[in-house]
Amino acid sequence: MTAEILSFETGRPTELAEGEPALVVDVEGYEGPLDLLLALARQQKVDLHKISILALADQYLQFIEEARKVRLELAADYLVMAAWLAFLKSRLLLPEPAVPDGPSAEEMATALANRLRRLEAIREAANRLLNRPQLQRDIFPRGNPEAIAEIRHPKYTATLYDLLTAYATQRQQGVLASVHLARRTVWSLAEARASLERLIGLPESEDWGCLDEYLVRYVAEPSQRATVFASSFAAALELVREGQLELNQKEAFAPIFFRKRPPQPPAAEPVPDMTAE
Amino acid sequence: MASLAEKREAIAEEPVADPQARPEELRLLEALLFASSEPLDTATLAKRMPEGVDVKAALAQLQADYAPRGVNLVRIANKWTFRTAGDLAWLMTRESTETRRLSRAAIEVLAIIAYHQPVTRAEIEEIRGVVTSKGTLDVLLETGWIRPRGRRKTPGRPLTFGTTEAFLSQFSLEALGDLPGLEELKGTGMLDTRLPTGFTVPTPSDDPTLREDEDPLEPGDLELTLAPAPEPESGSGEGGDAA
Amino acid sequence: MASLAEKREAIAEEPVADPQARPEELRLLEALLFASSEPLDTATLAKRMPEGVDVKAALAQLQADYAPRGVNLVRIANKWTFRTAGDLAWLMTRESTETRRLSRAAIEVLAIIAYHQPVTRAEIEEIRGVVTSKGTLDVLLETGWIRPRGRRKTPGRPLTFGTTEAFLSQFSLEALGDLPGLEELKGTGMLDTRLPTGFTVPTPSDDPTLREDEDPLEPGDLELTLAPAPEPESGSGEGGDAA
Repeated sequence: MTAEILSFETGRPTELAEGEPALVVDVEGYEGPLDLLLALARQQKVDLHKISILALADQYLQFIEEARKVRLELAADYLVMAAWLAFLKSRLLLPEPAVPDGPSAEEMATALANRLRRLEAIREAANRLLNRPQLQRDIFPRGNPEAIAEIRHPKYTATLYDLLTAYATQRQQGVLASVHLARRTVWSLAEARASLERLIGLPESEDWGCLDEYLVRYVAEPSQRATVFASSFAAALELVREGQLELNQKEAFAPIFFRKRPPQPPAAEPVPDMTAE
Repeated sequence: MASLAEKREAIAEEPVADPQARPEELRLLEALLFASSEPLDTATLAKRMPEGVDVKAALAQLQADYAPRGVNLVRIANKWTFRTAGDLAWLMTRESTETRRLSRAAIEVLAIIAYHQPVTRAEIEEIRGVVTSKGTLDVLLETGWIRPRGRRKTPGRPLTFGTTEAFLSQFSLEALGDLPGLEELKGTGMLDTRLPTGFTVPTPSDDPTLREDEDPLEPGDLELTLAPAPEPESGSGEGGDAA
Repeated sequence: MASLAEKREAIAEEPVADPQARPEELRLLEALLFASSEPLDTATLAKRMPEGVDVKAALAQLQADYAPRGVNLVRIANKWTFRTAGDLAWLMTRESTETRRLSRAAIEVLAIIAYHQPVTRAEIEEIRGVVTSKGTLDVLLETGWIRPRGRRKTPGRPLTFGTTEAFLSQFSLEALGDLPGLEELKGTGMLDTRLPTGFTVPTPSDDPTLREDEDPLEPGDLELTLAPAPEPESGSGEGGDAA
């Protein structure tokens, strides 16, 4: 029974693809034919129940006609509605055929009136909804809520296996540790001095040598690097003070070079003697 | 400078004068509700109350207590929260941050979703007689007031839309049944989107339980409805509805 | 179901019935203070009030009104704001448990305490060959699996530690004697079979009776071992424990 009406409904315009030039879609701000029809119906200032669909159709067709004089292009849906209304109008004016052919003109008119009433009703409802006190506009929540602090209670877990392996490993380590002597991790000043003195006793130490390169030989493992270098440097300074050694560094953090101090005329004591054991 | 702690003490002394005046559970309830930024449901509140407290009765008492005040206890979607009294809106407007101005199209679509939910886009368009632009739905989804809730079991399996708790909260509705004019619309058959009156009286429902004619959302549906990122709501967007 | 709107109306009527009960300026003040995101000073409040309202008097009245409530009106640095009553600070916390694994060090110490109890910290360190951090013992005390049980009769009178019943239940042991001994540990492969002959594993006992070389705990020992107290209560020094 509503087939025709529905076919009109499903014939709604589709959305424009992007970039496609739009037809004239703005018919004095009306959002679609139904919107325009509703506005026209309101102008009749009567209840939508009692509205004359015939008069409404006339007004719509007239409006569209005038709009087309100004703008040749008019959105298709307005024209579809105009055609449909013209058809409805003719059906309403003609006597009913003896054999009903689809919905009667009366039924079609009622269906249209119902649609208009429904749109009107939802608009009214929307208005009332908007007039309700709105959050952040009329009524407000607590502006400065207080945070609820979370206290976490740790619940520890451990298994018997963890416990026993930890104990066994620990005790065995203890036994092993007592077997091995702890490795001395500090290079004493005396050790450093002794090794430097050994070095300057060698004939090639007459030439400049790089202290860092020499010391690396004594660094058994990387962790000892600091102590070997610190002690050796201190010992080297001591030897310089005693006049046995010369140090040379180009700039801060540059490699330090050393050599046996060459024999010097003013020097009272012969250097090589000092190095002798 | 007087410390806060000192002030607290000064205040704390006063209740001693009349301890009967304020049952402890009311103090606890108001403290919890005042502090929270979100509405709290009865179960959550009950969990924080001492044993044996009738939370519902206490809430009713508290609601009555605060009724004449500038701050009222209100219920939204079965959750309780304090809100400033509605009649003080004129005073509070300056507090208001820029309220989102929805286009007329968006407001209409929102109303249709609210009153006809669960509703598909095609059904919305049937009522309005206009194609709904993607932008309009995107703007509404962005407000958090509507959500896609399922897919209608019809060819094409279109998404069905419904309102959220945030919608109730926004419009100070305790439940969907409080929608203005709902009874009237129901009575006149205006909620029936299908023209021949069906055998069921359509009633909007935001019950997340799917209707018989709804399928659950599929993975990815939520991303789909929200993508592509909504463009800023500009005037030109609304014109597109008539296109 | 009574709608919110109806309730609002009912609310709006009430002050009329008894206008003395709730002077409008108090309603305005509480709404403003409630909704504001920060404390407000008297001048700001006065600007929002109708002409001729004595804001200071109204604030004093409001402060008195809320004094017995779960939410108090407090002044902080000359600005006013609502805050949860100080005595309800506990309500503003949520407790949760989180499962944590004991650190390797803690398990080692625990195992040594279990097998060698009663044992002092120095003795634990001797066995482990490492200094035991205070934190490790604190964590173990927090688990409730160990306890200080006495003081060793040696210079310095160090605390002796032992395991508790909670320890037994945690590790599903009926009695401490069920902890495996040397042969059993070897049997499971946890201990190397080639260990020197002098190597022993003690027969553990958690008999609470003090040994000959133990003195009882002194008053205050229990607090001492647990101090410094973990600070769950952020209460502003209400405890006064330090006194």
